[in-house]
Amino acid sequence: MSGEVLLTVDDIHAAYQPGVDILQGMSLTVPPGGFVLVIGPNGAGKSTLLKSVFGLLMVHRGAITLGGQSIGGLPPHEIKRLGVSYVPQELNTFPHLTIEENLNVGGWTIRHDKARLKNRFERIYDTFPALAGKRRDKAGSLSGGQGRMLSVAREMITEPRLMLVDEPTVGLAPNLADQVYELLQTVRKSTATAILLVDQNVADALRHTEDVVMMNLGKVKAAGPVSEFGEARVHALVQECLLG
Amino acid sequence: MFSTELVIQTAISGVMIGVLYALMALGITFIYSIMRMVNWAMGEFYMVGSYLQYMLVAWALGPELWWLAILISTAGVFVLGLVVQWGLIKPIFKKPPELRDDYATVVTLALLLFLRSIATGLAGPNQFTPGSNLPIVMVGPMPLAGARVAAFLFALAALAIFWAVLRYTWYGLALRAASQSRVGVQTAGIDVLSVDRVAFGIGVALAGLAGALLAPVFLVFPTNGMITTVKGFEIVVIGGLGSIPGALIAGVLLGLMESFGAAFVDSAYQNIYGFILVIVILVLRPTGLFGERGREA
Amino acid sequence: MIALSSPTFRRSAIAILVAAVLLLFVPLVGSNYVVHVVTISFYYVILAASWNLLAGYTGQFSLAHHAFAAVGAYTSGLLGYHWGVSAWIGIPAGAVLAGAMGYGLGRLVLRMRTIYLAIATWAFAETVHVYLTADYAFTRGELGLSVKSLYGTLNPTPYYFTFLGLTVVVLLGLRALIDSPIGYFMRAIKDDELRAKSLGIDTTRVKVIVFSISSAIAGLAGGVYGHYIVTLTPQMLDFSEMAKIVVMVVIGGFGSFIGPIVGAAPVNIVLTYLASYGEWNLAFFAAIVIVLMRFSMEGIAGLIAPLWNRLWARNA
Amino acid sequence: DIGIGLDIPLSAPGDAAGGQLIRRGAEIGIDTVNAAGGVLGKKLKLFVTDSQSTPQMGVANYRRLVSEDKVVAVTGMFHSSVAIGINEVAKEMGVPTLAVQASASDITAKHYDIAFRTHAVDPVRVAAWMEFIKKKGFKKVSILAETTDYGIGLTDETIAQNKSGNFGIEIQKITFDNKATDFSAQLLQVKAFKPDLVLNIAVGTPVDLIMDQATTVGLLPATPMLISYDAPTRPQYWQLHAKNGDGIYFIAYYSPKAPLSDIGKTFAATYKEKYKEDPVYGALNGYGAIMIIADGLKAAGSADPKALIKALETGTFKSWPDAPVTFPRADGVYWHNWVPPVLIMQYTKPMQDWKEADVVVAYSKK
Amino acid sequence: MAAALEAIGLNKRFNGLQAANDVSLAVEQGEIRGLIGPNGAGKTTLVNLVTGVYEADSGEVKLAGQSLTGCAMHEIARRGLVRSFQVTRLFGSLTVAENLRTAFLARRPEDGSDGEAQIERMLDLTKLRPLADTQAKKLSGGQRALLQMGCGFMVPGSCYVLDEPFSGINPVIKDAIIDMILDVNKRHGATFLIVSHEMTIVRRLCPKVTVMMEGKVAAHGTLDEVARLPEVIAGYLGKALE
Ligand SMILES: Nc1ncnc2c1ncn2[C@@H]1O[C@H](COP(=O)(O)OP(=O)(O)OP(=O)(O)O)[C@@H](O)[C@H]1O
Ligand SMILES: Nc1ncnc2c1ncn2[C@@H]1O[C@H](COP(=O)(O)OP(=O)(O)OP(=O)(O)O)[C@@H](O)[C@H]1O
Ligand SMILES: [Mg+2]
Ligand SMILES: [Mg+2]
Repeated sequence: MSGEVLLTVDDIHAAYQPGVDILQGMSLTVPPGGFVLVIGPNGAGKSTLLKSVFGLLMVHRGAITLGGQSIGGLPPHEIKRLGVSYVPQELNTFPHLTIEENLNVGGWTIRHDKARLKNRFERIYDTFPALAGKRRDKAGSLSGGQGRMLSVAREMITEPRLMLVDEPTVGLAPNLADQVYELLQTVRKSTATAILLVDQNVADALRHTEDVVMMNLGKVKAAGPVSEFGEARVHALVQECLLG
Repeated sequence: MFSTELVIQTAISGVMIGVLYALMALGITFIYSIMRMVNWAMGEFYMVGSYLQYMLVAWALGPELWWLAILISTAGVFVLGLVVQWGLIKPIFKKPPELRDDYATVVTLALLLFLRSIATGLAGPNQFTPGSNLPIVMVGPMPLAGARVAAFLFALAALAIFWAVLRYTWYGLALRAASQSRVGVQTAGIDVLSVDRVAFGIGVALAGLAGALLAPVFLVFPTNGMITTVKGFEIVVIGGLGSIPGALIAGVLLGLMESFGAAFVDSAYQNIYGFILVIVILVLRPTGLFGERGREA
Repeated sequence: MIALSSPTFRRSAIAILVAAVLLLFVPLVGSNYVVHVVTISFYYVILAASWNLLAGYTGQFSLAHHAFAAVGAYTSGLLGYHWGVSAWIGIPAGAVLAGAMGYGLGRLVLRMRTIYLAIATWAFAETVHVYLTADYAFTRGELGLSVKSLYGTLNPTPYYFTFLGLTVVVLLGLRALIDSPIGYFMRAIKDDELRAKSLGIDTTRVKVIVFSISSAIAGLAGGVYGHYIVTLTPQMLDFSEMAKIVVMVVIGGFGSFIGPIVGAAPVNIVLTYLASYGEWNLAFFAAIVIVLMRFSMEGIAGLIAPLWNRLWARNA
Repeated sequence: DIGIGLDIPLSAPGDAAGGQLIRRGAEIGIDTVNAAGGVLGKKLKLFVTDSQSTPQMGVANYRRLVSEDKVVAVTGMFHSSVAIGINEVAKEMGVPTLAVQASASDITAKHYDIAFRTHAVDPVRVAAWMEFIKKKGFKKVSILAETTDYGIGLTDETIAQNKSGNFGIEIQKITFDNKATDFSAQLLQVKAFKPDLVLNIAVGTPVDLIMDQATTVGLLPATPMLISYDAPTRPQYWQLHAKNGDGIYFIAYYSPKAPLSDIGKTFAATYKEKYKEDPVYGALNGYGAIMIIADGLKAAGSADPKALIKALETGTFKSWPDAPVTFPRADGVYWHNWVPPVLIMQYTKPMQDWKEADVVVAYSKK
Repeated sequence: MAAALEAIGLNKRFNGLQAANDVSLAVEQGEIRGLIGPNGAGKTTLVNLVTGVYEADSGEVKLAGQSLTGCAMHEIARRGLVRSFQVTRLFGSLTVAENLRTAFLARRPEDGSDGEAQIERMLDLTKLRPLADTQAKKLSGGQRALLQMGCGFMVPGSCYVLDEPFSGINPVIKDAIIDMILDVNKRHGATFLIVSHEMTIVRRLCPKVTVMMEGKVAAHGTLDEVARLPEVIAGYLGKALE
């Protein structure tokens, strides 16, 4: 990699409650427009990593920089304005708002640019026809998979510089899962969005990524380009983690 | 005894009072839906609103400018709300969510005692009235105090504006979204703490508005917010949390129930009619008439 | 039984009994007034602990608990006043009636949640309140129902021991209940009722049982209290009584066993002592509450939990 | 020092306004006695507690005043239920109580040794307004009463005296919850009844709300209204009723038109100086209670409660009215009960000073 | 012999949307049946109808030949029907061990056991032992799913209805769970109805699958049979299975 980086996470320590560090010296970098996949056993701290980068969790040691600017300690809404989107692992919809209103909230930071917003809406509806058909329905009535779609779609509206995506295909039908990966690729290519993806659907995710970071116990266990991570090696690494 | 005139008069009186109660209910439901906490001190913000109104009218503006006093009182309560939110409520939202409810309950209960006590300590336990120069108005066969009619119209206007803002503005959308998922609005780039602040401010300002409007009608004294708050809570649950039309309809329903009960059954039990309505409606519809229900699994 | 052999039960039982033994000496050293205040504190400990069972453990945030205490007190009081029934029959009768009404109310609010349940139960309490006030001829209304004292004297000492014993029994009983399967089901229901049902828990039954038990305990405490305070007024149903219970439990630690115990007594004592400061007393009280909550959101229990755990860690 | 307890409502749900007036009077009483050298060679000290109108608090306060502050008497009591509750404990603890403004019969009707009172009981007040009704020739009377011991007690007594005294008045009785704020429905019914007089038997805010709303529905000023206690003499009356306060009848116990005793006069002057307004009944009676206790102590010659009780029962005392005060072991409700004169007064001009109000009836118990 | 779990003509409407449209299906005793279909096809709705979360507009559900109509959720569970939720549901303020214990107590078997042995076994299997005393709300997404599964297997049931039980779980532990399902199936003869979007797992576990589309049962057969159907490829798989 030629030195140019978008996101740097440098030796961060983060905790939900004081004294119990979940991230214990985690580091990684994401190049502009890059695609980095984070894998690891359950509870390794992958989601915690994304939350820390997005400012939802207090990082008490280490540094996080985005395009050279330190973002450690900024509140989420400011990080969002700097062009970072976050798709959490849990469903992230507003159950009593309609699909359209949900997407509108997603477009909050660009709400004053009506033309852009409209254009983005059209693209989203093209990609997810299931949502288009239900745009006046409450999000709370969606099926599990439809809700997932909405969570991902909402964060794509702003076409951010960096998307933090936590297990986006959980519960999606195979055709849609494929589409989501392709969509991430499309977003990435068309707007040069870098992607930091956390996924347990390792086999599929590996097909789309460029770099891989394997985490365990809040630290990097192995990292490198995707070519070094065959399915057999991943399996062996996880096995190793689980055995302690 | 059951003359049509009395029936019409009773109905008018019920509707009038119901709409005013609805204003209070709106403040409660608004804060609850955004912050998921019950503000038990709502009635004390009503009380503060009424004191401000009294002071402005009696000492500064005079009875002609009552409407200006109302606007200023409401703004004053809004500011007080911001301060309270900043000092007492905000710290909760930086802590794990499961403790919020309990903390908020106790802190607002304490705030209730505190504000009441302060009012008694500073202004004494006596009643005051800002007075009103508005003439008595005949609505059909029913003579109504001008201040009450003005309060009714103000309340309707406030309800309408409030509804329109929530429905048609971006900020309203953010408020509604924040009421459903706090992480959700954060990922969208909305400053959730500022939403809280505004929501709390607006919520208590609605109570303050009710207090200012009703100051000449129900007088000004340290515990004057109590009854209106009681009605407000009843309406919130009858109408369903988070529903503005629900609050209006439930308010009118409650007003009618009480005034007919008092007029034609027994006025000693006036306050029970509302409670019975609450229990009956909730047994039939556990989330109120217009309460929102999502899928469960 | 899981309950009686569990370490949590054993530890709590030891602590309760040790505290009770120490408290036996209060009447020897305290004035009439001090003994009285501690006696009343026991009453509130019982109310707070039984409400905590309902709200803190089962998630039924009822605002009618003070009403059940009043039902207990008035039942026995009215039986005695109108028909000369002895307190020794009246008090159990009050507890049973409170339990039965708790059962009914529990059924009524079965499907309600959060604030809906809170307001519905509170509406129930207010209904009882207005009734007791308005049916003046039967209940003596605000003038107050005069009740015979339990021991023919109002010297607080015998009442002190009665309430101390009652408190110990109630707390041990609650602890056993919490450590039993029903205790697990209660907490499960509070967290996620649908999930509890899907596991095969009869949530209706559990909720109604808890409602009845906690109401009966409140009724029992109210009954004894009535025969000590001897003048019953509808003020017992004033919302401030309920607010007091809520504040006691939350300050102590909502949903923790120790919470109501460490919350109720201090709150009652502080409130009683502040009463001589007139109109400012509640402002002081409120300020104390707010500062305390800012300091520890888990209440007093949150502050002492580490000590408690260390105590047993060392002895284990 | 010799301690005297003052148990009054100072915060909700009690009538804090009522409590406050009593307190002002009592404090001046203590100062007066101490300025004159105290009693038995000692100074008096006032211990004030807040009953919040609940017997529970009142009783706790009493226990504290007696067992910790060692007071020789407890006075103040404003709410009847508090006074009744306290008397039960006082009966055992032995320190006498002197109720200042609690009117329920039970307080003295139980004939407890320790129970004293200086307030007009229900039958006396009702007798006063029955005389008034007769004098005015009213035939139809609407009673608007709150559903408390106070409201119902007076209502029932009125109905009873109407019958027993063969007044032949047609009475409409409407009761309301004392927490109500909207009386439109009740007042419409009253209006439909077309009464000659409306009896406003409420305490605190409802008194004023009823007046205002009665004006709106057109009952006032055409139909006379009688307020059942001396609320209109409180300082804020004209602030609240600048427009509809004229013509109102009310019960009072004191008017400068009736003579004050010498100590009453000193008090009135001190009060006026201190609070920039004239004293009203609550303050006068609070003051009187302290003076009576002080004199009782002097007569007893000791600070022993038993001796004090004996002295109160047998002595004749001075209070604010120009009439002797005694607490004989009389029959029924008059046991240990001194009844101040009852006046029915009327404002005859807007913003009239209550001292100038007309005394329509001056009733003294025979 | 009656089918272990049988749905007969189930219908369910949500304001204007027919989420279940005359759905019938029968799972034989000891069978492991897959249930697949596009998002929003009505799979979860069917699960909810079967387990009593929703009441059907019409139709009937039978468990081992006995009708469940009018049965409360907990009664259905006590008859041995165990379910999991697609969006994991746990008792957040209870610890991991307490969650397992509650699941055990809810359907405590008659043999008087206290469940501690089962809890130990389940902690090992799910690799949650280090978190045994951690409150469930503090678990990661995958840990939650694991714990929910673990609770389901605390007391053997006769019929398991699992709604996407593998989502978010690490592939290595997935294997362990698959083994457990097969084990329970073999040893207790338990019946399974498993909703999943992961075809590799469906292939390993389920000899037969049912495909739902737009609220209706669209196809039925082995995975390879249904995966060849053009409407399944177009509406669900996106491409033919390799
Ligand atoms: N809110 C919380 N409070 C305390 N601890 C938490 C909280 N959320 C997660 N943890 C702990 O932090 C650790 C890492 O959790 P995290 O969610 O980051 O895992 P993950 O790698 O995303 O796992 P998964 O693949 O299961 O989603 C876990 O051991 C978990 O128990
Ligand atoms: N409670 C409800 N209210 C309104 N609509 C509902 C409700 N439950 C389900 N639906 C609708 O019914 C349809 C079927 O939903 P269901 O959850 O059964 O789908 P599913 O097959 O489980 O999908 P997925 O694979 O995405 O979980 C969806 O369109 C959904 O929006
Ligand atoms: Mg995760
Ligand atoms: Mg589903």
